[in-house]
Amino acid sequence: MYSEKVMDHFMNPRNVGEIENADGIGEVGNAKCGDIMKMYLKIENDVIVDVKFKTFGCGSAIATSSIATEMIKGKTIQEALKLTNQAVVEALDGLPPQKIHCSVLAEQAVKSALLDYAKKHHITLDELNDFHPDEDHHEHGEEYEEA
Amino acid sequence: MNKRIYLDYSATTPMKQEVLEEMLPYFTERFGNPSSIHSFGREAKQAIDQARSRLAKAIGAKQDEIYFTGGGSEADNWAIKGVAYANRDKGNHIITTKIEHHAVLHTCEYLEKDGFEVTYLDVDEYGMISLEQLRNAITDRTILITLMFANNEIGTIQPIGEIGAIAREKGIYFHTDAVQALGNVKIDVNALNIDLMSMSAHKIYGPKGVGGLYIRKGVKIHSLIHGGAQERRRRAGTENLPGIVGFGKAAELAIENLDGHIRHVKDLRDRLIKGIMDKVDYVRFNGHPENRLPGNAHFAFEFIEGESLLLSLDMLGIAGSSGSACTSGSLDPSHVLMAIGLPHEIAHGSLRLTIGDFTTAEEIDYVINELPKIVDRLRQMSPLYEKVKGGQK
Amino acid sequence: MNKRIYLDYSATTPMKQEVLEEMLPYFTERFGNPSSIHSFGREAKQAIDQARSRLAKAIGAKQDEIYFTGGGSEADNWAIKGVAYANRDKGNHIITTKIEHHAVLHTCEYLEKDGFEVTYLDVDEYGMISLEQLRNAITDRTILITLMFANNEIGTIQPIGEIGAIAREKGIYFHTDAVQALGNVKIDVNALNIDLMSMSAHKIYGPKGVGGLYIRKGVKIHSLIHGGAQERRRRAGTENLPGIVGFGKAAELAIENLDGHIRHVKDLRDRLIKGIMDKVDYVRFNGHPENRLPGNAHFAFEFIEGESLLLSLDMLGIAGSSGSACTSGSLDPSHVLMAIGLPHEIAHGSLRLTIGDFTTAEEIDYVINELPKIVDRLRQMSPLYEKVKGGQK
Ligand SMILES: Cc1ncc(COP(=O)(O)O)c(C=O)c1O
Ligand SMILES: Cc1ncc(COP(=O)(O)O)c(C=O)c1O
Ligand code: FES
Ligand code: FES
Repeated sequence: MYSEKVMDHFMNPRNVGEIENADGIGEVGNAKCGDIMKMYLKIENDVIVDVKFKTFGCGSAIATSSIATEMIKGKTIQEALKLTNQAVVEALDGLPPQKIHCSVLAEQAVKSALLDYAKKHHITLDELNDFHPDEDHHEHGEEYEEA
Repeated sequence: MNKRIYLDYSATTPMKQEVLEEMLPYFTERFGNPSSIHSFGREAKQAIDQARSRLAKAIGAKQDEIYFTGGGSEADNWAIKGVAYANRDKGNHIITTKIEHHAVLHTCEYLEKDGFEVTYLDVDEYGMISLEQLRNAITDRTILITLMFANNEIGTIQPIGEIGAIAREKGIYFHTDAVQALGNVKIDVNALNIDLMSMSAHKIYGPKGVGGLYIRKGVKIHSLIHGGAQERRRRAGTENLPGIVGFGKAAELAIENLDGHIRHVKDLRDRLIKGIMDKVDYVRFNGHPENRLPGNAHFAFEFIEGESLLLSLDMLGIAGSSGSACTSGSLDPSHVLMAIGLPHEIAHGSLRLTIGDFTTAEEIDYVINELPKIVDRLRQMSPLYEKVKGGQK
Repeated sequence: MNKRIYLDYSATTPMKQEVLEEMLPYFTERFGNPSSIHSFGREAKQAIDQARSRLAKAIGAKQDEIYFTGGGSEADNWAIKGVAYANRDKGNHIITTKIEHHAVLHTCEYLEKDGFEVTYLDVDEYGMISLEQLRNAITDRTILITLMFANNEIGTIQPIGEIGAIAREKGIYFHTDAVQALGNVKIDVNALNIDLMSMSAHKIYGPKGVGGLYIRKGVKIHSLIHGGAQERRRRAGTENLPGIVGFGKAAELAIENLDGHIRHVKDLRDRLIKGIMDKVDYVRFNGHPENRLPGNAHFAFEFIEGESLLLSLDMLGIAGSSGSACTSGSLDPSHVLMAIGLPHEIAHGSLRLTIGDFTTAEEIDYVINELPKIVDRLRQMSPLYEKVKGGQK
């Protein structure tokens, strides 16, 4: 059901933890739905020098958080803003259809952490003008017609 | 993966060697169609008759009250739709519970779209229905009570005898889904006043794809599968000969060995529960403390999510489940855990470990040793746990 | 009884050794529930996927258009009731024939009681429908044509491609019961414009109690068995894992070896027909001379009755059938033989011998030798024969 990449990131997640005095913190999802992702960023000169995450969720939620941290670490804010859930899915060699929303969650966690950073530092990130992390991210994949 | 520990006996069981051996000749040698009148057909027919009498004996029924089906789900669908449509002239009201298997729930929902009214009884925190609520739900339009014998997720066993007595007193048909109960609880359909009862072979070390419906003589019911004259004209289709033979053997073994089986799985189950509850904090034990399936242990670990727990266990070769196997494709928390009032976030951290005849004490001890470490690892990653622990590391 | 000659392959087939071997591991070792997410479940799921793709390949379908059922009868019931109820808003008229299997006929009769209208097409003396009658039967309320691919008694194969084309042109769903055709005729559901197709494993050297329904993508259909999310939420119930694996293997073997199989059974069948027709008087050969199942031989011997013929054959170890195995419990002459216009007294003397992969020329020669003697013996006892022969003995 899961690719080797997913299992690797699930069993050996990169960058788990918290950052004290983080420059930006994002939290998306909710416990009711069985998933919360929390992302911590340390940013120096517009570069993400450190990132950590904590996730309550399924295997793929943990794997997507883990790989998302790898994908933005060392990147500039502008580069990190370009992270899409499709890129996360591809980097993991695919996800089952009903788990795509975990990758959406990962994208949103990164964006909300950046938004938090922007707010704290009174800067505007135009890319995030339409970003509303509280939107219902639960798009549970393919539905079959049933009688 | 070197060692594999199967603790998902409620999802399905491996077949016993004795069952396989009994089935084998019927695939390639004694393969006749039981409806044929030649010797191949007659020996097939005899094998079916023997299986039917074994199953009848296992539940205290008469041989001609046993009907073979393609599984437990078909039996549930047949019992409920069959009784509903055949008795529509008497009423359109059905009583069931909120914790039934989907084969019952979705069938009831289908009937609701076709003009039937269904009352879904509540259960308490242990998964028990209230007999008083049941009594109050009965109207003069009620034609069927369908209420599961034992729950597949949390293992709770309902007071079937009392429910049967109420149904009998009111002259309402009583169907029970005994798919999980068969082979784990002593069942006598007459003592318990059961009118229809669903069973499934693959939960009692028999083959998959074979089930049975007990129908008390005189019950008015339509067929679900029309066609040939098999099963006393009530369930068409060439009989699954080896499967039925296997079901008969499995039922015989289950009944012969009922006490030994219960003792074995219960001892291991209690050892598992104690081991886990002693070593892990923030864990709830679900289902009824006494009235439960002997092999069922059901936990909810706070701050973590069931799938990641299952995957971690699986990496160590331990097979468990997070609710019913049928629902593991779904992302919603189980309807059973909602019905017993578990908060969503806690329901998500549920783990069902079900023990069977092949489980050993060594396997249980291995799980007692490994599971707490996994829970701990996942909690270390969880933002919810962080809050509770106040950030200590 | 020393030798046993099985000539009832249309009733059911013995399973092939290769099929059994493919199934065996799934009973006791790889026994997981395909819905479970652990390793036992995943290996089970993979096995089901492989079987599904083998079956899809055998009929030119896509993998996600194949749904496994508990047999051919369930597939027929599902297809017909499922389409009827899901498309009731579009119409209530169904077209079928007078020679369908009971799984189709009785389902249609059930629907008639529930407000549907059914046209039962006639067939000619060979068992062929008329395309013109079919065209004329279509109304703007017609939602389904259900018309069997090949008849189980007399072996006649219908012009499925032409029927499919008409259905497609009129925008009506076309279901065909291909239980007898699969493995005996090349089938491509797209070339033939088939929308739904019923199949059964035990007619193609696979296991009993497993069937399949092909459902073209986009067809509107209700479920027959509600419950768990198996089979893309359309057919609930824990999958018959070994059975499905066996069906997949049997389908693969059948397709790989289709030409060889057809040649083998047809040669023996023609040898049998010639042998019998040459040696026996007052015998009719039923069904279509060319468009028929390769292994099907169907005779009607005048002046004698089928059951006594079958019993006499059985005493010699020869297993045949007097019409469909499903109806052999009944005393009425077969509805198929009535439909082709056989007089009652002649229909009663019918004998179906169906040949399969394990049949040998020696077996056929033995039957050619013994059958005429039996017919003669029974005729000597028959008051009808007496009249014809004018009392000579
Ligand atoms: C034409 C036809 N349709 C349907 C069936 C029913 O299939 P099953 O016996 O698998 O239910 C049969 C055989 O019994 C058949 O010959
Ligand atoms: C309580 C209960 N009812 C019905 C079923 C369905 O039985 P089957 O899988 O044989 O269709 C199951 C198991 O899946 C069950 O646990
Ligand atoms: S976090 Fe909800 S399914 Fe993955
Ligand atoms: S003669 Fe015996 S059944 Fe009619």
